[in-house]
Amino acid sequence: MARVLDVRNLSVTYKNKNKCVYAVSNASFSIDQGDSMGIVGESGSGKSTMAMALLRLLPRKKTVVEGEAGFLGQDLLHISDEQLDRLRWKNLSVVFQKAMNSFSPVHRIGDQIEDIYRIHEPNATRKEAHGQAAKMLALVNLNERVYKLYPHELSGGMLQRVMIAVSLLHEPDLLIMDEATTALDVVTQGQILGELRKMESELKTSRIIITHDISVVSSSCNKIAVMYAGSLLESGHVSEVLARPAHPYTKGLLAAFPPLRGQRVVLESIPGYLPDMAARHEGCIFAARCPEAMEKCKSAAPARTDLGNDHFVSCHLIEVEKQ
Amino acid sequence: MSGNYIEIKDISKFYPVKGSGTLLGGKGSRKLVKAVNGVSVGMAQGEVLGVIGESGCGKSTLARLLTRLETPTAGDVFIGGVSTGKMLEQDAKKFYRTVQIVFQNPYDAFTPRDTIEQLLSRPLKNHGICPDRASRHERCAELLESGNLRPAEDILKRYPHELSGGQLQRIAILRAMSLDPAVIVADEPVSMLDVSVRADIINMLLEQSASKKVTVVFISHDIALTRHVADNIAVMYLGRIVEYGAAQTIIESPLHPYTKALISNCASIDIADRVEPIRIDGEPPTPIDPGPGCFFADRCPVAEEICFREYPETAARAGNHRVACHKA
Amino acid sequence: MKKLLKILSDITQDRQFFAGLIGVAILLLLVVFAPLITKYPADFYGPDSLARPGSPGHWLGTNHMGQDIWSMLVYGTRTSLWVAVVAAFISGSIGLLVGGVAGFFGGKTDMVISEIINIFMMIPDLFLIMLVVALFGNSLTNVMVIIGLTTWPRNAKLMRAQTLSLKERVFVAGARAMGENKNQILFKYIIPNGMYPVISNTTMSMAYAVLTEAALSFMGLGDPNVISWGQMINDGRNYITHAPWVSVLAGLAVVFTVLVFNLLGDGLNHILNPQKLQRGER
Amino acid sequence: MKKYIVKKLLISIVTIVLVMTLNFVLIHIAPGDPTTILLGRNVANPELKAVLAAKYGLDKPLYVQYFRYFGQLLRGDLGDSIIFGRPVVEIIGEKLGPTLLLVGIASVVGLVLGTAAGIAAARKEGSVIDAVYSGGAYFLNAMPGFWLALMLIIVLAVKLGWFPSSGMEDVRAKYTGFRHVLDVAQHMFLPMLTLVLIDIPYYFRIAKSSVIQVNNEDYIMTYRAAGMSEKKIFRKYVLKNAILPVVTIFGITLAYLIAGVALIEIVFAWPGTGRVMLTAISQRDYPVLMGIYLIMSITVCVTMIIIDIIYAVLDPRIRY
Repeated sequence: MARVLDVRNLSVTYKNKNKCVYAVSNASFSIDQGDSMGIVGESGSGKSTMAMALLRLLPRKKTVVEGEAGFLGQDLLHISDEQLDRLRWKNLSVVFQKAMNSFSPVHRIGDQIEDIYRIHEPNATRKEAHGQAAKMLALVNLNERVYKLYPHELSGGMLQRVMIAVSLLHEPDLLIMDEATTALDVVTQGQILGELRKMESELKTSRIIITHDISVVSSSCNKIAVMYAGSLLESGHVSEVLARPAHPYTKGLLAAFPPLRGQRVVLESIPGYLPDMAARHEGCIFAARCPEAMEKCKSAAPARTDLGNDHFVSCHLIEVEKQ
Repeated sequence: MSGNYIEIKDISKFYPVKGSGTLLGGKGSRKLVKAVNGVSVGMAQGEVLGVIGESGCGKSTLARLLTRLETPTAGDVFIGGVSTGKMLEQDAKKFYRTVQIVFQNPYDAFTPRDTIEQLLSRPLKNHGICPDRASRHERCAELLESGNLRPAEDILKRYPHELSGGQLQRIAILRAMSLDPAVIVADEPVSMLDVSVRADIINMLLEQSASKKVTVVFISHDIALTRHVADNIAVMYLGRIVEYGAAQTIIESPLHPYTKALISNCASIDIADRVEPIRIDGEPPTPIDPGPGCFFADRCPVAEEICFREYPETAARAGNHRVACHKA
Repeated sequence: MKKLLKILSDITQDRQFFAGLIGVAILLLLVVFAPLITKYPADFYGPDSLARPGSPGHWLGTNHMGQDIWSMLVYGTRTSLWVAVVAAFISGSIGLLVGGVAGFFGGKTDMVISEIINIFMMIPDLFLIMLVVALFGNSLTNVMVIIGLTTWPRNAKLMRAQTLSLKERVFVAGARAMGENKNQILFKYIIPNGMYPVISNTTMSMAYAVLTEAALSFMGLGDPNVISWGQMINDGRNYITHAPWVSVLAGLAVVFTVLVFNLLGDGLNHILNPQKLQRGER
Repeated sequence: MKKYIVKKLLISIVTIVLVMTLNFVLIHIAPGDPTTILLGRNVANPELKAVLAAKYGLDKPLYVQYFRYFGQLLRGDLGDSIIFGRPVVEIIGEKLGPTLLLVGIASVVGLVLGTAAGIAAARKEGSVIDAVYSGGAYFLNAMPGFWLALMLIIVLAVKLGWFPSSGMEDVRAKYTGFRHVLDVAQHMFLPMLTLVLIDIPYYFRIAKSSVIQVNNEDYIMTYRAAGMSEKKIFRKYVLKNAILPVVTIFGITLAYLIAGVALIEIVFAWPGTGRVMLTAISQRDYPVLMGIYLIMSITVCVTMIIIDIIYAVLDPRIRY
């Protein structure tokens, strides 16, 4: 399978007059064609910042982005703006959380879709744009009647569907969804995730879903990456990571999540608080809250260890085990 | 069902639709939003009742009705056989001591100008629970200790913005508990908090209510979590309870087509547990003058002619399971 | 003590507020020490008329009646500040009350009151002020009261918005569920959390009052018994070609005072911004 | 849409009724009896008094007087001027033209310049341009219009002699045709400049903040992520969304400008309602003052309705 995205040592730092906030440090992961990866993390984990950095949508004056992000043979983080603009939406598109604000309120939806379509097809006729849009709207189970409407005439769920249809206009290689279904109701979310899975088999699109909800990942992705306080702690196939979590944080997260069926279990919280992101941390970022922390965890950062079958984890416990 | 400690009887809340009628109060044709539309359900003392449903189903209005933040258009709630409507007229403070609420957003639950001690003491003082300052201080410290908020003396001096969401929500629960209520309504109490701290809040709520035999109405859109905490679950759709029963039964063998769709669409973290979601078409309509048939009829995959004609009676099934559907 | 330090650091952090504060201090010093820092009483008609600034004894010159400009400016400060404070107090109080009632009771009361507020905002109030002052006589009291009575809508609008949003805040619902009554909620939660933006807006009303008073005096509707900057500008108009300093200096005094109040208002707005207190961000 | 406009019309009518009522109330609560107010202090002609009493029904109960007064206003009878002895409507009618000419042009120019400056400052937020524009707007906002007018006269008319300092035309020259238009334009420049300058800060402030706000909206982020050029994003999406709040304040700003124009007309001896007003004030000619107040309020109301309709066309969210 062809590799679509290969992120190496990505770091993002927010800078202002008084301090630096290390929002993402040294994150590495990769996505193959047809993969769907869920990046999970709690607030402050840096998951959205990472996505925005890959899309180069962070304010340039206030952020420093380091590392590499190989995408179809180019480095997303280092190509020129013009080169990047050629990739945007054609090969790489994004859906944000707030469906209600994803469209300009004073322009018709169809007008906005056409504008976005024409970015890469400047000579397209109105009919062509409309045709492609109708095709994508059908894919997300929407009547093409929405084409003539204004955003306020649609519900949040419908708008989010339109947004997904728009993101697929050029059948991109990679789609990033940043909490795109979080604000929706259970039924609407379930249906959109179902439609996405169906569609991916038709369009050969790879997908990254960024969410705080592991159940969204488990039901719609084949890979998962777990982030905590700016660090990517564990990644791998959903079936493997959720069944045999290697990192204590992943284990903790899973223990805090109630299962839908079967035996009721006792839920457990992870004690402690997020570390200060404005400080550099010598050891493992999770050490202060880790129930299995050792002396070493406080002084040295763990390396990314390959457990085979694309399962990676950054934890001293694993390193010890392997030796 | 008359053996229930708490009995919600046929409670309703209708609002006039904005912009219908005229400024001068036009006659007749005012449309009504029937946010809660004849809800009846009972709870035993110490029971946890889960209420689930999508946004707009009326579950939050129900919470506000139970705590009398809204006045019901019709119906009443009885606690230990006493009408809360009457209780409010006779001794309003007693009512507020009896029924307490925990809100969704802990960051906004306290006025930003007071310290935690001031915030916790105020209800103790208003309700005459601790008459003098020293006893209130002691009680506040005890409360924090009982909720694992340590060091209590230090936290008492803090302002709300200096604490984390999880700490604030625990304080909100403790404040509600400090009045010794019979019922606590928890309206999405953890949905704004991170997963890793949710468990503590839930466990604390359950422990505190169990030790004092407090009945809990747990309102949530998170179905897995509701199953985890609730003894019984009521499923709401457009202002009505469409299905009610033991938590396990509702999740594992639902009868109403809406409940079935809802649960099949609910993602699980267990990958072995992938269920094909049941499609229901359309968006949930608004509860403006619904009926006369079953409110779910136009989205229902199994609806028949009768479903559009009359609203189904609520029928009893095995155990305490009840469902309002012509086809179930 | 720690709190005090925090407040002090907040004040010096916001440059606009700090500048405004220094400006107000200067104005107040002028008002209090007026007799000490001027050589002549304001109503002293000296022998030198239209003396240039820098003339001996009159460092800012004199007007056509031989009055010392510096003395007039200093005593004019008294008039302006007095008008500003009283008018803004009236306008702020009415605004607080009307807006508070509209927001707190909501429903039809709110609908009617907010339409009334909108209507009053639409009417050109300067005409009404002039009409009333002309009818009722141009004493300083009338001027202050009528400015206060006509400029409340802006404050009312703000207070209404504040109350409406505060009413929806969780801690207000919580207080109700804790059994607190309407009065307790109004005085413990709504007013303390809602009044700061109104205070900062009232500071801006002071600027507006200064401008309006100047305009009235300019039109000959000021109180003839007090020194007013607007009156000075009007007097100077006739000598604008060869003695422009009379109008220029009086106008600069107006600009300075208005700027000071605007800076103070904007600064207060930053410092007391309720958003800062909302979610724990500092 | 229809409902929206009907509502706005109703509110305008209520506004005008309110202004009329205020006038009526003032006549009756002011010191002195109503005839004196309507006749002027110095005239004590019993015949005239009787005529007035009959006209306004001053011997009848108050509510009858109110409705009579109302009826007269509706018929366009604003009473007679005390000093000129002519109907107020006539006097104001003659002078309204120059005033509206001045206000009309100035408010549009102010809108365009203020908004343009606001947008420019917002697009370069934090730059030198932003600082200069914002600081300038802040100072202009603190200046009394009539004083600013005097300062412009001192510099541009007296010192530099570029423009005439007063009047609307060169009376001696008696120009006709295009030369006349040019002459009026030259006379109009300074008063207009003053009005534009005091108008600018309002539009500047709101335009700047709304552009900054729209720039941070999610949909703008979407277009950036889609690779749309900044030029296109700005021209098509930012501009239309950011202009809406500017349109809404046009009415209120106009009310402010109409109040301010009287003083500026006085400074420049512009033959508009301002000078009538000054005379009316000094002679206590109340019918004229009330007439000006009423007519200016009506002017603002009519403009507001036009603005509301324009707004409804621009913003699809209004069309229910």
